[in-house]
Amino acid sequence: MRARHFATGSGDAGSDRFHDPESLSLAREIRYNPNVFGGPSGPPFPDGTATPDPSGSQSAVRVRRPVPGKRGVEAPHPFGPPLARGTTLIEVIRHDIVIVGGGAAGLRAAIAAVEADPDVSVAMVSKVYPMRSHTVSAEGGAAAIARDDDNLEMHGFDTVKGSDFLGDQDVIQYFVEEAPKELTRLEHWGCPWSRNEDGSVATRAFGGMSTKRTWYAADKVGFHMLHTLFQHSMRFDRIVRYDEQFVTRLIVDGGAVRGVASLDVREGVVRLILGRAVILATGGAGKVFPFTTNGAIKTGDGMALAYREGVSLKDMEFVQYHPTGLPGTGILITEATRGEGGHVINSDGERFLVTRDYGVGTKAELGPRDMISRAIVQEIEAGRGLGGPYGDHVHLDLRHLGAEKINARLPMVRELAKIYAGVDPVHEPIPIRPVVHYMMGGVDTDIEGATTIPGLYAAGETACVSLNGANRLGSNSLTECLVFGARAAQHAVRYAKGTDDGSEDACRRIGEEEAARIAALRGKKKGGEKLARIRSDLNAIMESGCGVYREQASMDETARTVAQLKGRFADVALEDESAVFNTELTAALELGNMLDVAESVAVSAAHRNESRGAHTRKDFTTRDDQNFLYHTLCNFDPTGPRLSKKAVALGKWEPEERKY
Amino acid sequence: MSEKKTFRITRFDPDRDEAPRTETYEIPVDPDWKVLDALNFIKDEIDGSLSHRWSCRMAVCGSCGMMVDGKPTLTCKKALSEYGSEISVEPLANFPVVRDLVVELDGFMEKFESVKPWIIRAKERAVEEGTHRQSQAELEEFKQFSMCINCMLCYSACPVVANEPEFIGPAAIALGHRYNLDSRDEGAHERNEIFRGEGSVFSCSYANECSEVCPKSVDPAAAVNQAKINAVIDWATGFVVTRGKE
Amino acid sequence: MKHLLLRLEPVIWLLFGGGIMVGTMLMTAWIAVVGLGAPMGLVPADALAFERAHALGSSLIGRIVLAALIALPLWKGAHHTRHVFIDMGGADRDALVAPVLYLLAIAGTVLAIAAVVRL
Amino acid sequence: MARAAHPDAMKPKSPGRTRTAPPMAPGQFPFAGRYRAYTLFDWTGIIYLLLGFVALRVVWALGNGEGAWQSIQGQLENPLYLAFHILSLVSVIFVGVRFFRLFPKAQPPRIGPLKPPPGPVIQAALYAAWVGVAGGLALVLAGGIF
Ligand SMILES: Cc1cc2nc3c(=O)[nH]c(=O)nc-3n(C[C@H](O)[C@H](O)[C@H](O)COP(=O)(O)OP(=O)(O)OC[C@H]3O[C@@H](n4cnc5c(N)ncnc54)[C@H](O)[C@@H]3O)c2cc1C
Ligand code: SF4
Ligand code: F3S
Ligand code: FES
Repeated sequence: MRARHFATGSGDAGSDRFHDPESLSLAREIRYNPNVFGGPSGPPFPDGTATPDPSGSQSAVRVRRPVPGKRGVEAPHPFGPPLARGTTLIEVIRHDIVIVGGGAAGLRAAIAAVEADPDVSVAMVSKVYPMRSHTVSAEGGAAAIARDDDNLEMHGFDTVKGSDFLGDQDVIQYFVEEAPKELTRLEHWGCPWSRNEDGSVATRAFGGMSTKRTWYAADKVGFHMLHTLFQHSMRFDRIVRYDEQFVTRLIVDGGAVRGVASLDVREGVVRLILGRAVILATGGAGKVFPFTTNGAIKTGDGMALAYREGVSLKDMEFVQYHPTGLPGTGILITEATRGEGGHVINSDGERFLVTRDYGVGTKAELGPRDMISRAIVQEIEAGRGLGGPYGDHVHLDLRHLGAEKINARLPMVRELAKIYAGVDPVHEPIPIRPVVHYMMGGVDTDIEGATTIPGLYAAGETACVSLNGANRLGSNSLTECLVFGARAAQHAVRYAKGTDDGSEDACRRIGEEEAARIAALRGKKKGGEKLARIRSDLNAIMESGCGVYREQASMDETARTVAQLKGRFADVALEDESAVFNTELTAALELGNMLDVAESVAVSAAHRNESRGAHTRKDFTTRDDQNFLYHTLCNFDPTGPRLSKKAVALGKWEPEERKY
Repeated sequence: MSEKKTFRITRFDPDRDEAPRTETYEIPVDPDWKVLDALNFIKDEIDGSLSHRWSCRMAVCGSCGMMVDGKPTLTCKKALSEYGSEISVEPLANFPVVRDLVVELDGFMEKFESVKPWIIRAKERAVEEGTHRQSQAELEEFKQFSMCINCMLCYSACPVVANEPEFIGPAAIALGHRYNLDSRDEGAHERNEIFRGEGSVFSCSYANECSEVCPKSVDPAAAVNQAKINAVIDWATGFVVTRGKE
Repeated sequence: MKHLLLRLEPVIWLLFGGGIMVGTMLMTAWIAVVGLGAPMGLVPADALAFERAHALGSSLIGRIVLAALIALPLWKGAHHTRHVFIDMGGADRDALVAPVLYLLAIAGTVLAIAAVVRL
Repeated sequence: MARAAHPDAMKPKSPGRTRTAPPMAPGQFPFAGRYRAYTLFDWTGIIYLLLGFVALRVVWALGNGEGAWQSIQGQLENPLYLAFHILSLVSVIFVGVRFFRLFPKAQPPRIGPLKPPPGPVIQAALYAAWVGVAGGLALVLAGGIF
């Protein structure tokens, strides 16, 4: 079951394969320790932990062949013995496939890669331990048809319509077909899906879905999916984890991607993790906004990495606002609350989604997110909201569901509401307001997850394969991570088999450049502006220009301000000089990424003169298929982002008015 | 933001400090803050070199565990108002300290992996065969033990972990036990052998502190002690039934 | 030694569990009557007179109860005392301490059986 | 958290390449606050050991004949023995109460086809058994029956 037989191999077979472009390498690992700035080694600590091994930093090249396998359980540490502190080192580690990100998409990709070929060697690089990835916080469910009254056609159409006809229909077709298989796999791997009476997997209703097709495990779906994937991935020796490694740059040389440069957060060194294909699965970028359901790690790193290497970011103007976030913290109250029958009410206790015309028709609370978010904002602007210390809000009322149903189906919602809003949904309504939730846009990929750089793939929230178009339907994205994570990996394995390793010298040069850049950034005292200040200014300007409702002037203003912020960021002052676990440094790197992403959001938005899906303009209130039925591509340019268009793949379903 | 509180925070930078030291910060606090908000305030506004882990700020990613006033605590879950005007924040007990409030996780990950936390079946089920049937009752049997967010508070509270480096420890045993109880799994015997091996479940002396501090009500103490009984039953049946070695 | 200990762990644990459960129940009565009641004169004097005591003890049930009453608490005692050592930071000497304690319990068990056999 | 934990506590098999500070034991461990009950629970082990051997002495004396029996009865009146037995009684009751509280949740949800009864029922049964066994034995010993 596990690829044990590689663990002991010590022959030279691997090095022969090294230059053989046809075959996959067998977990080859090359380490270079140029010992650029060899420093004095620190005194050994009283407990003797990690006594520096000066000899470790002397040898120039070390080739290690053992499968880095089980992270020190049976095999040596993938990074080898301790190194002298103060050494700035560049190590080169080689795998076949490098996956950046350990969320649902990254883990599924890793598993799919070893499933596609058990010999392939996969590096799983993540800036946090995979079980901390923000997939963990997804609550409501994952969509795939499961019931007899459902079919692919319906799921497909719901998704197309939800996307406001901006989703690519070939992608959607593939997605709905694969979705049930992927969720079934997850069931086989141990995901504790909630069950019907007869023991089959239960499904619940979700916004914009025409029937119950959202699989759930109470209201901790992302948590269970992530842990199931993570634990399942541990079966495979060929998946080597590099935890708390912050990828700071893609290594692109000779027209193809060759791997990544990554900062070892623990050690403070920059390392090259090379592979023939790289899959970005770094999640979304909600942290660009002040008020978001996203966790601290969702800073759009993957988008920025690809963007800076010349890959387009697609449809960045579409930022999903989730209607029900807790004021103050932005913590999400899942859509499943409405799926289970919760009501949204205003200060008069009126179910305005039913009583007033907000375009959701009979779907009422189960309308799509963009519409409900807009309805809430309009209610508040009409003076029918409730005031509070964190701004105006409306109420989500679950009281009529009763304690029993809430405890069985929505235990986490109850816990979150109690802890973070101080209300018990069994007895009181929950204060809610729209909150930034999800980036429909992302790294432009084709249906294979491939980008325009050979060997570079993207999947999950960081990618824009054009499943979600202008508005994602709730519960489609977890499934998307699985479906397209797997597909990207399968393609990447095929690609890796047919390509070569490229020039290691060139990669090393880029790595050294990157190491120098990061060394210069660390503890950089000059300038004077605090990191947190720039970040909060960025957040504020994004909210004012790219909120639920948008206008030309404020969007232009946002784009300008973000450009200025980039200038200010070049002058940021950092005080932490330590190499070890320097979270100020990582925060600075993240802010750099956020600025790039923010700029592309603002610029892309300012050019779409229509209202479509989540992109709602006060000055252009209707959808304009004549002029804007296209994907926006945004490309990096030192002088400012450049925009271009990409056609939408239409098919069976012709664009029509989106009315529920 | 009128109230002020004093934080005594453990600092340790292996590049400079011989040993951990304590630094004191007095900051204005908001009545709605959790402990984590105060740490983030200190990091953003006062001392950018303070290092701690956090991400989800909604008690589900498990990264923000620390000792607050000497007790293992999920800092994004615990309200500041529950503490007095002086609060001590230290890195999780029982773990080597990497830096400031950041502890070494790899030891935990090794234990975590050692219990084979995945579905083991004699024959893998094909996707075409569809999902397993699992009754709600069968789901209930292991559900609770699958709620662990790997925050490691239980390891910080457990007296046996403090003294026996080999002990697999509460969360990892709970995880293995979760798979043993899953009606879809057939690997209980394999895991029971691990449970009886080095760092065995019997090292636990039922201090129950793990369950006291668990922020997700996983009740790892129950899991560990149930695992003991199952490990004994499995051991005893070994004399009666001969099992084919894989 | 460590290996052997590991292999015996299930047996030890069962005896320990028995010690807590059965030992505690039996001992409650034993202490109340033999340890405190009789010496303090709270129990009728003839209750523990030699003939009656011997007759009770030498019955089959009596022998079993007495043997359990002595031996099981020893196992709970040995196992928990081992944990006391570990809690005090003695885990590294466990391979030394544990055998001594369990040998004590084994010796006590053998003697307990001898004691009831020769009644 | 003044006390150090085992220096290898939670240390990975191959430590990371930076110097780490040694692990500290949890605050209050082992004698104070929230660890007190647990520590006492373990320390009763010493009392149980002694208790077992004292009982062994008594039963052994019973086997030695009437003289030895009288003599041991006399010795048990010694205040030291009395104090020990009072301490033992407290310990035994403490162990019982703590253990019977923790016992129900240590039952696996299912052993083969068998399902244990709900926690409170197990606990009630344990207490009933305790009262029954201890009470019954005490009555027998004290001459109430037989
Ligand atoms: C609160 C909330 C609730 C949600 N609920 C639902 C729901 O009910 N249904 C649904 O379908 N979807 C839901 N979503 C959306 C869904 O959870 C996400 O779209 C999905 O989890 C994204 O997964 P991912 O794998 O792409 O990224 P993530 O899970 O965010 O993982 C990103 C990974 O990339 C790594 N990484 C990032 N940057 C770097 C770097 N520079 N170097 C190295 N590694 C890096 C991170 O460490 C992490 O491991 C929800 C989202 C949120 C925030
Ligand atoms: S069992 Fe509880 S305390 Fe332990 S790691 Fe899991 S969630 Fe945290
Ligand atoms: S605290 Fe430790 S001793 Fe056992 S019951 Fe929990 S694992
Ligand atoms: S920050 Fe995620 S658990 Fe606290």
